[in-house]
Amino acid sequence: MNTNDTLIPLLGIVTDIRQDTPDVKTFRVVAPDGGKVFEHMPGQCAMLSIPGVGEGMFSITSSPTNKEFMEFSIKKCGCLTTWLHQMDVGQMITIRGPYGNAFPVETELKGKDLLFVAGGIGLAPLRSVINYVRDNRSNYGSVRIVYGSRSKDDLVDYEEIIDEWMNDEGIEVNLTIDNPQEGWDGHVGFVPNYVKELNPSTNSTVLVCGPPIMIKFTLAGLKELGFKETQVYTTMELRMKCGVGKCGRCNIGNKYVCKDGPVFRFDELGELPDEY
Amino acid sequence: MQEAMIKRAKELLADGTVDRVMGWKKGEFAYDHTPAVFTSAQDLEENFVCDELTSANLSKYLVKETVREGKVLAFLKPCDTYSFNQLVKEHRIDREKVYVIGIPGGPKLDIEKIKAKGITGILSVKNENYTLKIDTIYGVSEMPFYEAVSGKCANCKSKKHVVYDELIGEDGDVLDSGRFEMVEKLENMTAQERYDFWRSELSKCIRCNACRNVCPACTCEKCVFDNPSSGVENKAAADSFEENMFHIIRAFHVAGRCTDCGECSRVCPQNIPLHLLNRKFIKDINELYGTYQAGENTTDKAPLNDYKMDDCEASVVHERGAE
Amino acid sequence: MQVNENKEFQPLIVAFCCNWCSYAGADLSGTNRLNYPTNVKIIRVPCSCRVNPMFILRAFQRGADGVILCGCHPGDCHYTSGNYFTRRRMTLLFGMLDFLGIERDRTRVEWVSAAEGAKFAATMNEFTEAVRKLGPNRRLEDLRCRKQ
Amino acid sequence: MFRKITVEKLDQLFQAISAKQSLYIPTDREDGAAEFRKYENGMKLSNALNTVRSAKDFFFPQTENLAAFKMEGKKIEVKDIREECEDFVIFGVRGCDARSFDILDKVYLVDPVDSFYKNRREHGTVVTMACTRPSETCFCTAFGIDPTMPGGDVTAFPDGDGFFLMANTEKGEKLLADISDLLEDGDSEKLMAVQENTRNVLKKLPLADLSTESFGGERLKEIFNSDKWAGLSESCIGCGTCTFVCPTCQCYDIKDFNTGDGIVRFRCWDSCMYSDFTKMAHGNPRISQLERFRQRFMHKLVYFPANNDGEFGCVGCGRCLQKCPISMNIVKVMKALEVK
Repeated sequence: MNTNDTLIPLLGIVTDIRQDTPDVKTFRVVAPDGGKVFEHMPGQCAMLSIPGVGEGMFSITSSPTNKEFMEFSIKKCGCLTTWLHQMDVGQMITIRGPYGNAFPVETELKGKDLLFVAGGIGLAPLRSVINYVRDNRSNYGSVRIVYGSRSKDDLVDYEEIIDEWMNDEGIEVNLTIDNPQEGWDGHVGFVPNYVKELNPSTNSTVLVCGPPIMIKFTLAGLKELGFKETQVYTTMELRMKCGVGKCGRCNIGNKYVCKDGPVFRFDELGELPDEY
Repeated sequence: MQEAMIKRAKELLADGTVDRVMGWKKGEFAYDHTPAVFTSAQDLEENFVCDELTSANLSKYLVKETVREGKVLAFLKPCDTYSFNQLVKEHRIDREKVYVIGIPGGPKLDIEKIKAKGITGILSVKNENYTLKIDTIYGVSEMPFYEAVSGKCANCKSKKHVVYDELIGEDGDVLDSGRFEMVEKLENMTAQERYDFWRSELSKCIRCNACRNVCPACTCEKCVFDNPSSGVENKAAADSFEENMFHIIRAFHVAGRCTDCGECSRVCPQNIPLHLLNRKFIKDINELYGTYQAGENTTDKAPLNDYKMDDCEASVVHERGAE
Repeated sequence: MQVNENKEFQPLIVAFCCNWCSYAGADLSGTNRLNYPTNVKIIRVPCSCRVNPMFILRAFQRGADGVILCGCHPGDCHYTSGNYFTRRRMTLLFGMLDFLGIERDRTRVEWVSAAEGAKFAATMNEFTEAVRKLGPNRRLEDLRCRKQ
Repeated sequence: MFRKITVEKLDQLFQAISAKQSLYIPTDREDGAAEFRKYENGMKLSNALNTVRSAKDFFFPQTENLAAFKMEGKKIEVKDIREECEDFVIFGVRGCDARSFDILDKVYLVDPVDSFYKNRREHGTVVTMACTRPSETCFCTAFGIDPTMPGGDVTAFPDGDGFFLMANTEKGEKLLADISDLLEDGDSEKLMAVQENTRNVLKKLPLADLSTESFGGERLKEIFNSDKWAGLSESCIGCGTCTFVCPTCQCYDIKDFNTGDGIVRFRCWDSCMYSDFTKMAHGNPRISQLERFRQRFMHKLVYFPANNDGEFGCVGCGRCLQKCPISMNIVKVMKALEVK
């Protein structure tokens, strides 16, 4: 009997749980006999589930260059994520994937200057790309990261940003928070405005992820600066059940986010109906 | 009739009494009329229809319509006025925002009953002295009018309008419908026979939720069967238990509020006699707690919101009918 | 463990007991050393009126062979009138279950006060026997939940 | 070879097939509607044009178990609880339903293949039945289906007193070989006359001139943004009747059921007409019935052809025309959105 249907999940063990922000935790997952459950490319997703609680699509936050484990940064939001936030290290979960396309790190992005724009938990899918780029540094041009959040405490992966990314040569990190806060001497203001202030070179390729409203204004700002839609990539999220374009709910027009996405270039999205 | 309704609707639109008209719109064929909202005289003239095949109950649409700005004209058949009243009573419809014109009721026809006779390719249906002349692509067929009467009209409980602002045609009376006959017949069967009857009926259910969504008494914002936190959420009956569960609870949740409009059975794509479940509750309520007709007025306390010190005990169930 | 082929059928009885009267009645029957079958599993509810028809159905789904609902005597409800509503509700629900051909002896409502420990034990004995005679619940069970 | 089974021998044919594998035929229920049932001796083939539920049930059942989980402390065990599928024959599938299998194939047999569906598809033999009395609700010809040549593994052509049987595939030939001694030579002239007559009726059907020209991937945004949707969807009650009787609706939901002894994960049909279809923890991209209603018809008339070389996701069986509680259906939508 054929047992390898993609709908039948594999198992993973949570070996580490890190509290990133008050409502975001990062989970480290390995296969029961060690190593990664499967290989992926930056931007791809996986279906995580606790049987009886729910199943949900999460972007894989760790870079494929990490050969030991996968990581998922998950915001507490609904039924499943609340459960995940309450579990302890050693818990098994079911996992299937990888699903979706990926950021074109080996094709279109190669050799390009990269500008990453992220808001809040939107850093999760981009972190995979950023670390992939850091590990293959010679393949890419300059790297600039603009990342903002509601407050200092809501910056995901703050320690990694400070300790590793900021210390890398050729990587410029610009952080911002929405409102002034004690102990914060960095920039204050919304991400779209900050991007405009920074006035990045229009040669770079942009990767944006964050709340829909942030994406909308960032795109408008980039266009003002002279960026073209073909230079900007984003990653989407909609309700998913199967992960393979068959259950029929995550479509934007004729594209399924789980299969044709989640990564879209803005000129592609422009051809689709505004229903996301 | 249809002409008089269009004329009156146009007048009321023109003089500003109402902003919209809730009625039925002609379809592709002779029988597929759709409930619709009309806003212009031209639209009314071209598309408004009211005939023997406009059986849909419009009252539930008024929940949505009365949330909108302005006043809406609704044409209600006698049975629809009961549903309307019940919704007013439950504060789901703002009475002030509806101008009700009572129109004579059925008997309405059920196109499926015509098709069940093997008549297919239907182009038009005409009632000539209670003989239906059905023009089809395979020639003309005839059948007695009463053999095609919709199930919901077969045991009409009332031709009286319980609420209206004006009437077109004459008001009728509450009828002695004999509507509990089938319930009684089932009650007199043995438990095994009843079980077999309902198993064969309910196992046809495809859980399309048409019975629930069309029901004027089912107006919850979120149904318990759609709510993952309820513990009973289900989308498809994965086991015969879930078929029973859904239909028992559906009927129970409208017990004492169901006006017996018959929409549930009319819309069931699998022809399950769902109204029998509702009628069972109505019959029990009538027998045990005194005759009660939901929607008859907007003041009486609903039987399940009420009690008497000397109500019968639940063991009464053990003392009735066949085992 | 030995499996006895001829083992007598042991029904699973779910008893919803109101906190103020019937649960205390069950307690009293215990302190009085009165016997009632271990088949009875008690679920304490604040008032008999808390028991939604779905509770009864779900008990059957999850393997109960009989469901009994116990509350304060009419007139004695801690919340004044809860049990009056229960009475109407359950009468209609049981009538419907009967109408669908579900054995009527699988369901019961009984009023048990905090002082009626003996009545509680007697009721449970009697009800368990009645359900035992009916055999396993097959008409309102969920096959997925049947114990292998 | 073109051979015939007479009406008198039909029971023998059914018995011969059902002796070797499960046979399903459309048969009349007490309420007059037809449904596919497993053949038992004495069961009569329905004369109805179509069944209420479509034939997709055989390959894509309403509920289907995917896996079971045993939970113990922090441990999870996954079990494949798939049931072995046995060979079966569906007899009397109309041309519209037969085409619907091609459409489902384009969803479930593309990479990654749905092994549950594929398994059933491999074990099923489809015997189609040519139409002779199409109904006013039929519009399969609009989608290029010829109901007098319905395809499938074997096609049965009724000629009034029997059926000519023609194998179209290897599977079909195998089925016919098993029952060859029940077949006899027939006069094909009568069959030609029946077919000719049916073709003439098809031309006279009220929906014979329904055009699909205005639809397809090219006008995606234009159709999506049409102002007609509001009026079309205003009386939709948001039930799932159209989707559940539809032979091509293939959306599903995946759910877990706690049996008390473990978790069973199953999938079941879902409907894009339901309000929770796209609901997420933090919002819903389709908040009103207009958007959900639009999705269903956009999928059939625009998205599906955009992804499948212009093939539409509708087969014109007419079930939604007959069963919609408020008589709103794809034909009305097509006529309203048509570019004249």
